[in-house]
Amino acid sequence: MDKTLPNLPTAVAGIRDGMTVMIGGFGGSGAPIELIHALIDRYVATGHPKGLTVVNNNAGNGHVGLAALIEVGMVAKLICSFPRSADPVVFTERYLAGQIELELVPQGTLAERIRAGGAGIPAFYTPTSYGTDLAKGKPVEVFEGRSYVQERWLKADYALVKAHLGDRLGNLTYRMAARNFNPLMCMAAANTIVQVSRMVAPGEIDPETVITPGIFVQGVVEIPHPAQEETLNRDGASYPEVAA
Amino acid sequence: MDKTLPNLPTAVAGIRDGMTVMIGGFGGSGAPIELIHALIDRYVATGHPKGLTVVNNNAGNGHVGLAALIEVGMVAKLICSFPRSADPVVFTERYLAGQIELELVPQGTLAERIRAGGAGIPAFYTPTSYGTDLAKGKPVEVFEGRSYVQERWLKADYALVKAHLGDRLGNLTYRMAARNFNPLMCMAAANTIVQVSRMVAPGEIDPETVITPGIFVQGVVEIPHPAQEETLNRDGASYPEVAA
Amino acid sequence: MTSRLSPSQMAWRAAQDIEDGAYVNLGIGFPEMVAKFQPSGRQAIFHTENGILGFGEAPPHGEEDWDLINAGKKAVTLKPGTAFFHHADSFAMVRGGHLDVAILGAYEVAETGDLANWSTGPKGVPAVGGAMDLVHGARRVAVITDHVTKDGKPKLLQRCTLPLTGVGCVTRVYSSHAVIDVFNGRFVLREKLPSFTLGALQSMTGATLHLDGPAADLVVPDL
Amino acid sequence: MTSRLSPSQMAWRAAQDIEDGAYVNLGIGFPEMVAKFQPSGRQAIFHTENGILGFGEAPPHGEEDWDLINAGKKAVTLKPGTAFFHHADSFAMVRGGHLDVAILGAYEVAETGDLANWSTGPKGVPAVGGAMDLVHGARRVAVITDHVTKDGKPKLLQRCTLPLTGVGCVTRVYSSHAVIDVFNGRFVLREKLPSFTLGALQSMTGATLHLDGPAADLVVPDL
Repeated sequence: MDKTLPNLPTAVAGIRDGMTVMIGGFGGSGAPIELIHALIDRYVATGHPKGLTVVNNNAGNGHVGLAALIEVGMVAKLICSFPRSADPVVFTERYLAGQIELELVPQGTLAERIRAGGAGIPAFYTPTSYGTDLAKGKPVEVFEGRSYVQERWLKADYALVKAHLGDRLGNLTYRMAARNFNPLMCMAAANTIVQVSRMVAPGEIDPETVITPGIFVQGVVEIPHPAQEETLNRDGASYPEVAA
Repeated sequence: MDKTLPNLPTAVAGIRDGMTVMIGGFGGSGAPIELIHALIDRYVATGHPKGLTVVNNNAGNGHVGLAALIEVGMVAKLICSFPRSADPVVFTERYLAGQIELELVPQGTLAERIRAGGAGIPAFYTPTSYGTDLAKGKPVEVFEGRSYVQERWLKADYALVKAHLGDRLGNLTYRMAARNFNPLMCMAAANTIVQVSRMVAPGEIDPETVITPGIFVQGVVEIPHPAQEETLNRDGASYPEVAA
Repeated sequence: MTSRLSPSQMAWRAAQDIEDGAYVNLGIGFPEMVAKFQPSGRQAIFHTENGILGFGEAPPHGEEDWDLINAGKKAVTLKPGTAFFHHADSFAMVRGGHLDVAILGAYEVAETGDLANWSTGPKGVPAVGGAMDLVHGARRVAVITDHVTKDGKPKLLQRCTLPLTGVGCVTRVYSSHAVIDVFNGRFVLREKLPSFTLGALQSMTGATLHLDGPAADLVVPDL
Repeated sequence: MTSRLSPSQMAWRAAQDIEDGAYVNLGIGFPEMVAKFQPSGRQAIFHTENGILGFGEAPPHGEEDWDLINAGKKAVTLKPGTAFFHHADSFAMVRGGHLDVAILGAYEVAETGDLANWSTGPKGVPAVGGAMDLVHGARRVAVITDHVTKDGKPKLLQRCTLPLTGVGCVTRVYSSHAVIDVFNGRFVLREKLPSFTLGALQSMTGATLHLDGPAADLVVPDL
């Protein structure tokens, strides 16, 4: 079995109009910039995919990565916890103009809904958001004298994930706090596509230190020296690059 | 901060009559034999603790570890998935004589209930056990056309856990399949007491490979070269040892 | 002329349906033998409930590491690419539908796909383990079973009489006499031992065997 | 004579209540400053929502690693004993009640313990982050806040007027003028700036300040 993908265009070729796509990362850490940009390349060349529902903690920063995906007009709906950043202009303008739908989810609930999607748990109860506007319309139940809100699983057609080491079986490790939502999204998507900084042979990752076992991964593409969103933004980058 | 405990008697000193105690392990792998035997020593010396509710995947094997805990009469109720083993005579006799209560839980539901206890999720839905005797009396709800059973969290007063490396902050690693329920039980108990094969200085465990972060641990005792239940049983051991 | 398949032969037949790269959980007992019969050129990845993916076969006697066991508490070995994880992640793989195939034993299977394999009734000590999770945990849930009980009574029935493990979960049965799919609440006969007529097989079966084209010959090697 | 505490001084005061070895989450903004003011001899362990326990202070400018950031997207550093984990495990720590202290900012706090700190109303882009989880995530949920708004209106109220972050969750308020506990649906004044009379403080507060013994002087160093 070999889940290695030869290049970025192949990696994102299966994503179709209207699909739900989870994108890993918390701010820029763990954001699969190269996969996102490959998806933008496809859209620029073909007009597809569009009308995507994207799941991410944030809503992009500056004009690269997720922000660029929104800016070119591929995203119909965003499910996130914190659509603010140092430079949130792209999402903000589209949201205020009614051009993009927002489902705001508390961060821990977002993480748990994604895990639930991967773990076959269709619903669970959490104290989070009880008594707030974000609980409106959701079932409430009392357990042991305390009120809890029922939340539902989140699944996706695709997950775009950034990892550190990977092998052809799909086993993954992450780098520091770039782990964040990535391992959860691997579990919750029908197709999980991962960019890794380095491909290694099976067995080179100590079985004790595998964070995402290969069963949750469908494709792996090696992207050495991946871009950091934070660095790109400090350099004033935008994507697609504007011809000078 | 130093969570190091000086010895086994200190480690188990806080467990009182009637408490719920989670005990890690799957069969013998990951079973904290020395902690269990220290608890038995206390009972033999003082008559306490007794009337315990024990959560474990199994019900003991032979006459050591969990089986010995049951055999000396400390366990009033067992919550487990599979009360059978190569030599299940201790539990079997007490169960058939009505001397011990059994709550049988499907294995994946048991794991998820323990995780839920640690994660502040009072209830969740699972397809497991729907339509079976083990779902009797539990709420059923339909999500997306399929029926699911509502299950509740499991928490404990104490967890007795076996890990491999530990540091004074409570960070832990495990050894191979001895991981099993141990990290979950660390999360779900008010007091998690861990025996580790080796204490190391903080920082010696790579932060990427910590399986249980110290926040889930209250005490750590070093037990080099811990006994394996399987090996003890092959040697015909029993605990407390019968004077020859 | 084969009059019934041995457990090894049933396991061999089940192994022929496992694709290269499939994620597979094999139940304790007979189903564990399936691993031995993978067709050459194919390599399945085996999952065990107690937190290992991609483990290898049993070690030589005396070289067991009792921290490296499968759900049947038997010693296994590492292979390149093995991963360890805790029990909640393990059953996330199961419950979340990430396995391709689960192969289990059975006391009874109903034409509805209901399975009974965990309890023979109120006597004795009940034990369920991971069976109730596994029946909801794979795209294909197959059963390996003798076609009839030791007393000669059918194990394939209209409705199960023993306590259920799961409702409508079984997709294929590898019996000692036939390969039978469960589809739309009916048993569909795919293969049968050539030495048995359809009528003879039907008389050993507690529910109607339907045909979807002629049943192929169930041919397995001597094992 | 101090007429109001600066954010640094409020953070300093909050830091005095954190025990050695406590697990602490500091909200984005002013609360982050609490880490700087740990009394000598005590060491709290800081948790950040994005999956780090036991991180250290900011690195020197130019030495940032953008994979090593806190929930405010600011670069942090490793310390011996740091651990990384994914977002679900991180919020298991929060929701599961494993934190000792969470310190958050506030728009409004009610005497019921209700907190409003995520939305100033329907205008603009709503954003919640981890605030709604954190208010249910710690044994002590404290707030650092100016006692009144920039317009001089009370932020401590009988009932919140802005959208709630959580119901009955705040246990202590460190304001620019006082330290106030929330207990049984009442504000209980523990400490106040010596330059303010109880009456003066009450006039700046939108709900009754109760006393449980005399209020101590709120004394903090120049910072």
